[in-house]
Amino acid sequence: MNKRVLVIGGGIGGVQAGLDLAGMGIKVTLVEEKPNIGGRMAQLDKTFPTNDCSTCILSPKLLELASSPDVDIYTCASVEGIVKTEDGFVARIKKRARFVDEKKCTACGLCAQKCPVKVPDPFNKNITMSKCIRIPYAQAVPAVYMIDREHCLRLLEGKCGVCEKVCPAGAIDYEQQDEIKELSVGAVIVATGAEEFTPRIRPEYGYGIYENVVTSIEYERFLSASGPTNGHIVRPSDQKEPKRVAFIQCVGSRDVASGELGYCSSFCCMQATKDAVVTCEHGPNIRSTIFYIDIRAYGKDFDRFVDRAKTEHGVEYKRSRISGIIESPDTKNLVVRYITPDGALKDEEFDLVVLSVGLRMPDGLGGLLEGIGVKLDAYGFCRSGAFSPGDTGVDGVYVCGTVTGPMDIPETVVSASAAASLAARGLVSPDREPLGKAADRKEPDTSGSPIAVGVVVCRCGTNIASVVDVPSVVEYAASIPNVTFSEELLYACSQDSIRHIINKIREHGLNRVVVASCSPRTHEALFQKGLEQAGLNKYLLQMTNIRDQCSWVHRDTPDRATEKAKELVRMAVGKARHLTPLHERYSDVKKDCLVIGGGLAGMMAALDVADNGFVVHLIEQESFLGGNLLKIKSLLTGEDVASAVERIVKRVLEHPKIELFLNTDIAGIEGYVGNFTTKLLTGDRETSVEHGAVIVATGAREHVTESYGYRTDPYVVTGREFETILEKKNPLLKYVKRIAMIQCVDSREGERNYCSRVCCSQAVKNILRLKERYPEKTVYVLYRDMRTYGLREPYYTAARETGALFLRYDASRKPVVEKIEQGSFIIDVFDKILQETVRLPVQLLVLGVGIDPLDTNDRVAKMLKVPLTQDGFFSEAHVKLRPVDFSTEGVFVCGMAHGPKHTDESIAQALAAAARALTILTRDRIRSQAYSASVDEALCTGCGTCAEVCAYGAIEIDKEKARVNELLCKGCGTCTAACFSGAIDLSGFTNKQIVKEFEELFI
Amino acid sequence: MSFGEKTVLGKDELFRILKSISEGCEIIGPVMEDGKPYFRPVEGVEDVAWDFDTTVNGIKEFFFPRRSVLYEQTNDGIRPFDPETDKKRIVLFSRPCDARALTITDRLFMGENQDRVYGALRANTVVVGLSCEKAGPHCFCLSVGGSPFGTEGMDVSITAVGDDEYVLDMVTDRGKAFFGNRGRKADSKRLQEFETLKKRAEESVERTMRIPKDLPSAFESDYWKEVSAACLKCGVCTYLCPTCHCFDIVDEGFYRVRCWDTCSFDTFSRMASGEDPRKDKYMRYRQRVYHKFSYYKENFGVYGCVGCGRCTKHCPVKTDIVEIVSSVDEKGMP
Amino acid sequence: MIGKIREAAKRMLDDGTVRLFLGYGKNGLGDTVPVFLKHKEDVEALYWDETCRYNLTRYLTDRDVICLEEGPVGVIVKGCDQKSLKVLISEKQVERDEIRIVGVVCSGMKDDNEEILSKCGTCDSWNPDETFCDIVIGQTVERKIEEDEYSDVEEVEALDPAQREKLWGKYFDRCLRCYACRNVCPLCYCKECILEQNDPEWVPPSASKENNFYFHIIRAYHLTGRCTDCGECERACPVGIPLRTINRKMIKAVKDGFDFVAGKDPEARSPLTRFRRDDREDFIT
Amino acid sequence: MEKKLKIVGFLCNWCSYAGADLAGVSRFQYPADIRVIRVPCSGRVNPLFILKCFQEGADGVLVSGCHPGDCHYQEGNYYTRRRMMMLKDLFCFFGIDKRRFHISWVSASEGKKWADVVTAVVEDVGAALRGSEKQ
Repeated sequence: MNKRVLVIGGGIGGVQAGLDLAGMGIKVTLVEEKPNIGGRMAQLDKTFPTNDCSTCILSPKLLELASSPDVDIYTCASVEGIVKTEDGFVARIKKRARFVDEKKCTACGLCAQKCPVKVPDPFNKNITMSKCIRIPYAQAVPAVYMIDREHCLRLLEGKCGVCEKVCPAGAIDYEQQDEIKELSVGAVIVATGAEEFTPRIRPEYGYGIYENVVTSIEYERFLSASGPTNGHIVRPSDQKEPKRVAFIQCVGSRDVASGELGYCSSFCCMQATKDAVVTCEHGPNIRSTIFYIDIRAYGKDFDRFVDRAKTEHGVEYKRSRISGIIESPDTKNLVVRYITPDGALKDEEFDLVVLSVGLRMPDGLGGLLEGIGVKLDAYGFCRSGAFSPGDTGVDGVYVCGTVTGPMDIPETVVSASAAASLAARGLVSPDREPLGKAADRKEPDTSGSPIAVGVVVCRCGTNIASVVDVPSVVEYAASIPNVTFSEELLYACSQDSIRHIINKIREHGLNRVVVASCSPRTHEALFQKGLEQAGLNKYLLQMTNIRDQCSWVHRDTPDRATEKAKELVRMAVGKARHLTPLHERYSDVKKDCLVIGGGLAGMMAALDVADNGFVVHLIEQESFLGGNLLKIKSLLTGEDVASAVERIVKRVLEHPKIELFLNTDIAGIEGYVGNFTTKLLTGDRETSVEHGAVIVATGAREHVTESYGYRTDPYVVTGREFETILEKKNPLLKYVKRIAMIQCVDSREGERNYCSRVCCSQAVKNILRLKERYPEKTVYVLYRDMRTYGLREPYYTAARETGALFLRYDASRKPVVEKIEQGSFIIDVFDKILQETVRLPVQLLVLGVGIDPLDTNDRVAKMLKVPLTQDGFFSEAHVKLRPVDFSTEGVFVCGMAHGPKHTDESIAQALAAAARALTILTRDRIRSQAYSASVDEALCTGCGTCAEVCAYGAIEIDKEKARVNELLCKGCGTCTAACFSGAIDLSGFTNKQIVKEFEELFI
Repeated sequence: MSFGEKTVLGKDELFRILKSISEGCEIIGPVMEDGKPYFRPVEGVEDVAWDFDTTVNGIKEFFFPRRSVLYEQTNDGIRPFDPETDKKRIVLFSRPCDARALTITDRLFMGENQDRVYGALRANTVVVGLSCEKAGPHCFCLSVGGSPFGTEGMDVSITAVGDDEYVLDMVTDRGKAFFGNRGRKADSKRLQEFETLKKRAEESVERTMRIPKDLPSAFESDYWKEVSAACLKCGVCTYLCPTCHCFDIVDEGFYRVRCWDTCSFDTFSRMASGEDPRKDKYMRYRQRVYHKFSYYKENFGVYGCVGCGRCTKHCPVKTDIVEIVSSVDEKGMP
Repeated sequence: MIGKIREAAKRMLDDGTVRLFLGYGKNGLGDTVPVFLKHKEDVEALYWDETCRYNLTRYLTDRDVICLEEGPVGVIVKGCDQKSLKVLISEKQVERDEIRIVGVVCSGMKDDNEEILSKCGTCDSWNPDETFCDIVIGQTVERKIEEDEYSDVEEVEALDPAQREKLWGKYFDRCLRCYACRNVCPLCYCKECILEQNDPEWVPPSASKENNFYFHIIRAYHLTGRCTDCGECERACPVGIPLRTINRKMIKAVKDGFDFVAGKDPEARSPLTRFRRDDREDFIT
Repeated sequence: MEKKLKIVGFLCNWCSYAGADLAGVSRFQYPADIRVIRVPCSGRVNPLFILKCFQEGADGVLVSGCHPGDCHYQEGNYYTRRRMMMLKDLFCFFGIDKRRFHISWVSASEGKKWADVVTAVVEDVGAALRGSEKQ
């Protein structure tokens, strides 16, 4: 079997899939059309609902992928065709010429400075101009320039050639040709994403006609601190800050009229909320208004985010469909015409209008996929069955991200991890080359020898040398105590320079190296490798940044830049003197996995881990498997649940690698990533299992309500009970003529201020099933927002078409139910359109009650040292990019333990959690960070302050002393600054090293 | 004991004289700060208090400063750092115990090896003493060889004799040179009055310390553990003590600095290896007592104590050295 | 009252509930001193009056005197001392079951001039917490608690920066670095104070005004969110530095910033080991 | 010409240091008075570092980390925020000019903001020192 996986698409989905596969020891080739990876997320300013900086959280992942030895990244490349072979596939990959040598380019940017051709900048949505040779954005990975072949004078007309002349690295290559490569792979993951809807085909919104109508992605660029306006919001017509900004939702989505786009794009409500909040944060005088149909804040903590937008930031939400936008020609302001809830037509003026554009599938992907037998749906999405997310129907080809339907970032990340676990099957090898061979290599012991610091000052072509007087810095460096060697290099990072440095280390017996050049963030690993090759511990390197943070930013004061460079070198030497060799720690991995919970998510996660060849201990409190799913008959999309559950349970029971513990409780969990011991209690019998990872799939339960007379009247039922009534053709149905479904019972307010995500779809499903059989029955749906997001929207449309009546109510004016007698109720509900209370006589009340977290979560959370949300669900490590990880390493979450979700979402999460667990289980040993906290026991008072502030549970107080688990420590150092006694320190950034670094400044 | 003849003058005249002789000098004298008396450098004689209880600090810190720079690292190498010795200083109204303390620390700092800084400061400073009319509640100077009317360590002694008159006693040549011949010769009535006041002052010393004859025998006694239990190991007693003189030498940037240190502190006797021969609290407290009442006497012939009582008065937990030393014979012998 | 205290101490020492009892006694000069009793016969040495100002909880972490592991220790606490004890428990320096707490009702301590201490006027805990102490001795005192206005702190805050620097400069010039303030503090229990470490050295040991400035900042910072205003440091200071004003500045800052008061709850940790996502941001550049 | 200042900047690796790099890549110019110390997280910044900088003669100190919520280590900067809030308060109380000590949040995408922050900090520190010289 070919052990390489091809990942098509370098957005966050492809990147995550690549990282997970590489983490399992599988080779990956990632193909991206654009010159850089990162996709649309790189264009975003912030991410909801936490307003995290998008670049900040994305960049580390991109760098991690790019630096993985198991991953080849082809940018400017596309997959032209895929052919199925006996043991996999052969892909034809076209690599388009960049005309810049990736190996030589140092991203110094001189070429772009001098390039005379200005072209609109596609990364900034053509808002600003860029050069014909460019890098999409500053943190782009790979950091390599590219010539725009459509505009380059040299390529088109043979003129110019300026970039070649100025490039100090000789990286420009006008002769570079497009290449076709054939690649054999074992599996393919399609993560090509979707594209934004172009609002030009909705002329009534004036996009492309009126200057001050922009799309949401364009607006993201305005908001971005690194965008065209450096984060200042200005409107295009006059570059002035707008005072009134309107966001118009569902542009290109939920657009039944145009037929094609009858689905909801899922993320736009929250994106608009986030952008509106960020807009309001720009100044007290900016007002944001969102025009919407339903606010679909169905995700974790989304409702709270919307509430904060309203109450803390004053964002206005207006429920209305926009009939048109007209520009006032003199002011270029925009008049938005809309229908108010009471049916009146209203005009309101805005300075800027943002169109929340949805997603659509690009044309052309179909060819590639259909070529290998993958079928697409009517919208062009590659949809999988509810019980097989990520599946394409073709073995070895998997999909993730928005190719499968609209979704937000965490769902994309989940689906990517899920696809990785599917693609990994059969490729994971148990006898994987152990990590850390390098660490076994003998390093000479330099501890006794006198400190000999070598200082290398990089000219970076002219990047540093044109501002900083490099020779004088070198001379100065030579005068610093302990510096026994110093010199300048044209490009310290070039291959021959590294070889040169290695020679000098040996020749001069250097035992510390200071490189004064660019940013350690991008180049430290490179120089560290050089030290290793020279036989030195790589942590004896100290870099100082005299380019990005000196020559480039003090261009006008070269003398002061030179002086600063000297001081920076001196400071670096000051720290370097006190550097000590560091070593990563290793710990053996126990190969088994513990899965807590035998519901759908737990079973799927267990199966996936077991299918990959690892033993799973599956723990279930009850005497049976299946959890909540046993109470559901069918899915909205039509799948028969009972048979699916039966199939899954059978597979679990028969799986040779799954050890099942029914009627079993967890008495205690000890240990850390790779090395857990769990005590199980089955009745009175105590057993203990050892395992390397934990997956929490404990699920959730239906909320038990006391509202609307539930439990006191058999004619008041929950949505799920109604489903059973329908399924069993309960005689009650004969009697009942008029049914009211009340949504959001006890939800989205007070202490349960969250959306249970599934109840709207459940109502729609029930309506469709009911009306199928009893079209004559009257159904009222009393709702607050219908949240049939994504591809569930067409079912909502269908439900409306059955004649069911949808009446919206406000949380402040809830429906009032008057019980006449058993099976006869009058509901008073305030109708916003009629502006009056209507009275609905009904015979059956169906309550959408939502989902509650388990009371036992708290206990499990404490045992695993993982946090819960304020609602009581498990809290993942990062809502966007680590959706199934906990901050405690080696522990993962999936299914409704994480929050309410649909069947397909639970399964996707289960597969994702399995993939994440496999990144640990596939290793023989796991490696700690070299930078780790350590405790001086003579000073430690055991007060526990360090443990209190550790986000990773890496510190325990044992016998009145703090003890650091180096495998869990991430090296942030927060504990060291909390300790009063100076008893805990961080290797690589010790108190002494840092003090000695800045002290040099004052000598 | 006294050197020349005693003279008498009125307060106004004395004030004028002090003012004129201190012209151009740095003046150190007792002043009230936040209700408590301290010795401080002052602008002029008019700032000095004439009637004050035992000051919080003694005059030790003007000869053995809390921080003195010994050397400076310069571009041209290491340079000894000397106090400004060309400037004359005058200490006004040192109490007899504090002045006497100088004679005790002189034995260490100006013995075989003269200390550069201490020596210079001693050399350029005239000490004008003021006798105590009445002892304070913590005083026990008589027990250790001092007296409220003592003149040891002074260059000139001044004693108030009532009716705003003062008796001047030129204790040293330097004092005489500094003061010149001032006042009228004290007549026998005055001298008798002086002796009466002296007797009265000595009688006002209420406390007596009985110093054991054989302190070394009590060394291993558990007594020290008991009496030091409440000790906080702070530096109040030693830093306020006019005779305690321990120091540390540290580098501060370009300067090599001598600063006070004390046997009470945890780090005082700790070796580079981490070993500490006096690791327990009682050992440190015992060290303090033994240094004063055994070792110093052995080495320099005097007790390292002048009986000022500051250590007891200011101790945050009222550890009473008088009671502790006096009870050794009774409770402390093994 | 003293009878009951002696009785309680005697009982505890007699039946072995405690192996050591910390209380107040008198020295030969009649000054109040801390006493450490091992035998029931010694309890006559115990005294109780308005000069029992010491916070005896300081000794619970004094390893030269007490090894809590060796057996339970009895200690007399006033309401104010009890706050320090709660912090010590929360910071794992003392385990509740290692000690027997004899709470004594206090109606205000007096200074050497027979004036009631300023900290006692605004004290909200003249009556020790009965749920926390093993026994409480004395009649519950009913009194109106004066609202603490932090006027001492506000007086300083009303000065401009240069005046403040001058004010503190005056005090810190006096500071001898005798560390009485630190050593008397029940919460300064570090095995080796950061000020004594010299690799790196944080503040030079010499007592110059500048060095003392940083010493006092460190002292105040390390007590931030922990100090219960027992006032021992100010009492111990031989040169009259108004240390309580500094501590109280931080008590006020912690109260205003984090709505936290130290010493209320033996489970509560310093607010510097906690955070709120919406903590104040007005000081951010 | 303005007096040259010595301002120490403690920057977290993941956001502020990256933001400062971005300022360079974008060529945003700012005064050369700052010397940056890279630390993994603003939570690593021991308040004693700041004291020590001032004590040794720094004219100003800047601590910069990820925006709240963005911390690479999840919550380090929240602790930083509390610590620095208290420390700054204490400095002010002791009469150290608050313009000499700054805390900022600069993300990896805020190159411009980094340049603006440094410019503002240099101005502030300069103004504080001029003020104290006058006195």
